[in-house]
Amino acid sequence: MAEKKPKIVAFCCERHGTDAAVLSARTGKQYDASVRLVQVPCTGRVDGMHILQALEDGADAVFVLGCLEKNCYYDTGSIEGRKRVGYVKQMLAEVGIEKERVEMFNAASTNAWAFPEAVGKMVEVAKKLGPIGGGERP
Amino acid sequence: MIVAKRKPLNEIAEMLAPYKKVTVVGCRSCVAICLAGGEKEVKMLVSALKLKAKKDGRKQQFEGFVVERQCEKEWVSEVEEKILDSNVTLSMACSLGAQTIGDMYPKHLTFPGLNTGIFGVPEEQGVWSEKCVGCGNCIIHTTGGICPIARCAKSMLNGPCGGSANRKCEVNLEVDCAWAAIYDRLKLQNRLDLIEQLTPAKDWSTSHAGGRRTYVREDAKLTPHQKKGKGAVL
Amino acid sequence: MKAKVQVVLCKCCTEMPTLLDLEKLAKVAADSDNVLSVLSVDAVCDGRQLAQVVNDAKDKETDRAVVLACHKKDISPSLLKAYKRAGINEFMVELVNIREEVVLPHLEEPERAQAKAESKLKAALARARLLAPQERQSELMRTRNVVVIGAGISGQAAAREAAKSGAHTILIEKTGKSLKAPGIIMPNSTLVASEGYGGNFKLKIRAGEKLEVLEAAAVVIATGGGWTQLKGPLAKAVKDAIPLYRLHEQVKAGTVPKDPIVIVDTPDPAGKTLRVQDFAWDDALETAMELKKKHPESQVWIVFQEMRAFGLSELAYKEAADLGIRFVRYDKAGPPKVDPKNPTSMAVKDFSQGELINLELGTLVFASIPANPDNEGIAEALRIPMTPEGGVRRGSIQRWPVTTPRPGVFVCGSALFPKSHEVAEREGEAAGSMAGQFVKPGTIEFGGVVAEVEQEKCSACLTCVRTCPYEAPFIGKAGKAEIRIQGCQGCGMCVGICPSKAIELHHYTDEQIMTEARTLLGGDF
Amino acid sequence: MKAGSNLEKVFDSGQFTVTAEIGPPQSANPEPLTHHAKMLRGYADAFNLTDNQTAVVRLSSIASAAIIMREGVEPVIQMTCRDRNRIALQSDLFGAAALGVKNVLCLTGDHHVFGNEKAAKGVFDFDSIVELQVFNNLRTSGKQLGGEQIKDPPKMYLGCAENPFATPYEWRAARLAKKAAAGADFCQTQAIFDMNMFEKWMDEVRSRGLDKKVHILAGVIPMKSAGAARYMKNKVPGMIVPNDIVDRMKNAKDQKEEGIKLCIEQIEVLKNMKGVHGVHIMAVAWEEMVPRIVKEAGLLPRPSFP
Repeated sequence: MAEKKPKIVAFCCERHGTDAAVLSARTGKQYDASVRLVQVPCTGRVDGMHILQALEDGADAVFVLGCLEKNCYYDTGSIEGRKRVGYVKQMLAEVGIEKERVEMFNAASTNAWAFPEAVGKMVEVAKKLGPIGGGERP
Repeated sequence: MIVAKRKPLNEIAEMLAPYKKVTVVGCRSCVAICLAGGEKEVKMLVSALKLKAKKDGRKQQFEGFVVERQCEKEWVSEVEEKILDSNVTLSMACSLGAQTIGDMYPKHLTFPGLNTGIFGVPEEQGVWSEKCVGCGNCIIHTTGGICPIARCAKSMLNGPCGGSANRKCEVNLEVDCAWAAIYDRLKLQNRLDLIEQLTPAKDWSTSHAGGRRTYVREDAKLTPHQKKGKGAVL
Repeated sequence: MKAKVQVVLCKCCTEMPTLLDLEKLAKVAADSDNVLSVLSVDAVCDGRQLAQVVNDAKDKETDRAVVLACHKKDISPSLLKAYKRAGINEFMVELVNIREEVVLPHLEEPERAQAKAESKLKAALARARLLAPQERQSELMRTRNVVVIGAGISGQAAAREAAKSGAHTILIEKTGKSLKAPGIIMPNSTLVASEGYGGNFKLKIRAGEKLEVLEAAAVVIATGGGWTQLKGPLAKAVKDAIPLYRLHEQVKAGTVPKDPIVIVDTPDPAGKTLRVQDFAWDDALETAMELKKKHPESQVWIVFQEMRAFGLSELAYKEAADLGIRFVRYDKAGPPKVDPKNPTSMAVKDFSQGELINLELGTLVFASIPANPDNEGIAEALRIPMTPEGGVRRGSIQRWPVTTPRPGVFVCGSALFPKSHEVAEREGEAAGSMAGQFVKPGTIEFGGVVAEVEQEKCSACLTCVRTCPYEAPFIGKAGKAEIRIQGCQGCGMCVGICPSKAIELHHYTDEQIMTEARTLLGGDF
Repeated sequence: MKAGSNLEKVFDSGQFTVTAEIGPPQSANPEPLTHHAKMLRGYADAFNLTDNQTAVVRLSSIASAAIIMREGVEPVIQMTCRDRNRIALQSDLFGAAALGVKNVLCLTGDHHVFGNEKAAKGVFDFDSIVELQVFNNLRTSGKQLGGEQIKDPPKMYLGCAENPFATPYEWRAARLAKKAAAGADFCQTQAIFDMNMFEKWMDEVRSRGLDKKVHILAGVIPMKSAGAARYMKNKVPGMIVPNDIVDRMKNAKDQKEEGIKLCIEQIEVLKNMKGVHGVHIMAVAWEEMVPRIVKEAGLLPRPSFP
């Protein structure tokens, strides 16, 4: 049987987040294909509901990548994003699901390492923890 | 909702008698719905106070305004000029509204026009009854969805006292005995075993007994970085 | 109405044909619902091929497109324009960055890359089915006024530069001092309130005794530093200490300050808010050298924790040392101290030598410029944020360093944080230039990705009003939130936080975002 | 022995127990207490000292207990949850035990709207069942509610009250079960006039085996007049007085005498009722009748233990 492939969702802001991901590819960085990048205009657009729904839909881990907090394109968007992620983590902890399945990262568009590093961390988490509830993947 | 009722007109008139210019501020929220401090009540009160001043031979000016929610600064600031332009503001909101105005303009006098009573529900048109006392630790899943802390005069936790007659409360024979209601509800739900279990002493520290309470949702709070203008941390 | 989708596969990315099975990808597209046309082109950014693509869209009467190509920012302008000509709204084109999200990062895993590309295509199709056309709108600016607040060095520079773009400049100056600058100068005036948005502001200005309302297309904040405020233990101990600019005036006027002259960075050396940029070191070095050149006999000390001079000004360190100016560096463990009972001497621990030095104080000068206390009122009037130090906070560097988070409001000079004369002037020019460019078109463009409130669901809780950095949401006449779309930047923060889920962001609806994520999760790779 | 009180000993000996009530005065004068103690000594096994009954301010029950103990009479102090929070209740229990009190009756308490301080702030930190749990835990494990371990915990014989005539009737025996589980050693019932209804309740009590866990003292009240009967029927919540009893009082030539007679008859019935271990005579403001009732009901002499 083939090794189970983790499923990671990355909500990336259209500004620094996506730009950092694009730059990493342009500079030849390779990362695990498991990541599913979903663009949002700003991490402040991310709703805790999106993250939880992604976990429900089979994601093993979800991360949100936004601008650096002090240099957010939408001024305070990545702060909002961080707070949303924080609340989801708290909820997960309350229902006994590992909160490290959800993470917030920040990057500048020039940080070519940021996206692959985030993917690497989350893949590691997903591999360590396996699917939520331990069930077979659909 | 928060249920309040207007103070007796005489009491209000007496409170306001020494002041020339009175701004009455109502609220469109809970107190409007419980017919205590909405636009209509404010207008009627202003008329009544004008009549009373006329009858008593006092030269007073009354002007009424209503804001969306008096417990929030943003709404209150809509009538800021009117408040500061008066000698006293009569708040026709619950005490939360009156205290918000007071905290915003500490030099200015703000008096309560309502008596704030209960967290209640409208049982029928014109009737509100208390169903919660905000103890901060809800247990109604164990009592058939009926709160004995609020609905029993003695906040009994282990069933009705010996004064329950005809399923009414000994303190007020108009009011249903909370525990009789709980018994019926649990019987209906086939969960009577719940009231046979001993309920231990309640931890009141989550209630007002534990001191003034503040609830914080960290993820909703604006960080200093997110604040603007004067609100920004200096 | 049923969606009619055109799928375009761009072969441009060199690795793509070797890594991915394009035919298979095209088949996946062709087999999907709503797809009327699948087209493979060598390079979608090539004009002729693009023409072929839009002609195909016209022929097949498609109403939307999914384009698998590269980064949006690289191809979208020409692509969207072409589609627009074909009658397809720009928001009906779903771009998939197959190059940088699939091909380049997964070169070593062709099988997974193929599966991921197919999944990406399916997700884009799913999203495309949910797209709706959005219209951009524009509004005429009622005026081309650029209002500059503060007529100091940076403010005058801003007015000069803005005027070059044809803006009418109005300088609001707090004092009554006479000035030379293009446009109107309003002395003894302050900004007290504002309404509107970038392009069409209404400013309430107190001019002397009168309150005036001024229309403005853009605002430049050039309030400068808080020149008169010196707070901290050193200022308290040495009553006759002076700020740097006062020393500069004395040197210019030929007055000889009392020897020895000690220039220290801040009156509060052990304070928490010390930042390198808070000191006008260029000016301090220049003034010290000018003094030393005029009066070689005078003793000049510069006491600092960290020093940074801009660009070539760094050469001044050596020049100053050669002139005999002495430098003492300290750290927070050994900050300079003055005993208030003996204000003629300062003790400081030399960080590099480790020894305690006692400096005689003839004249004590502070190089720091405190934040201008007026900033608070200005920030309140324009509803913009401030720094913890009391400066105006600038917007994201991606929007340029002289912007504030509010579009149409620019900032320069020591209003941000203390600057030297020269830097302040350059920044003033930059801000003035940006303001000039901002008002030049005479119209404001907005719409597209903007938020909209579903009023039946709104409970007027004010959460959006408080959260939006742009003052776009407000409570309208109906007592419900509304979005002033001229101010809406399309970030969606209000949408993400609305407790009643009463706000939706066009082009990034919950359904669109979650459908995309769900479809991607459905793929096996 | 849980507390070693006289009451406990009488119960344990299996004899039919008699308790009565002494109402503390509405004053600071201990005289009435001393007077009643002297008068009633030897006619009952222990005497209840009410705790501001019907929320009327009276001399405190613990102080009253100390006073009657000087006369060689055993007290049962009533402690309601109306006026004291858990700090005061536990503290007063220590105090009572230190004074030598060995019986305590745990009550939630009449609501203060019935009393002479209607504007009071009721406490109700506990209800009687919580109070029983806390006191029981104190005597058995020496643990205070807050968790603190107490060195010399109060050893008390714990009583409770139950009203078979309050609604919901069908749940009243279950409530006694809760009290038994909470640690009650004995139970005083509300005054009984409707013997059929009481019998029904006792059926349920017996079927649950509660009479084996808790000593049941059936409550009786000698009535002074037909007016008193009507008052109790109509005005006292949770009291049921059947019409035939009201009529019997009304038609009697000497209503006082009829009241005493009725009370004695009731005791006779109760004496023979299975599971009833004694009577509690509540001669409110008519304490002087207690010796006669006890004597005529054939309950003398009261047992004594060396």
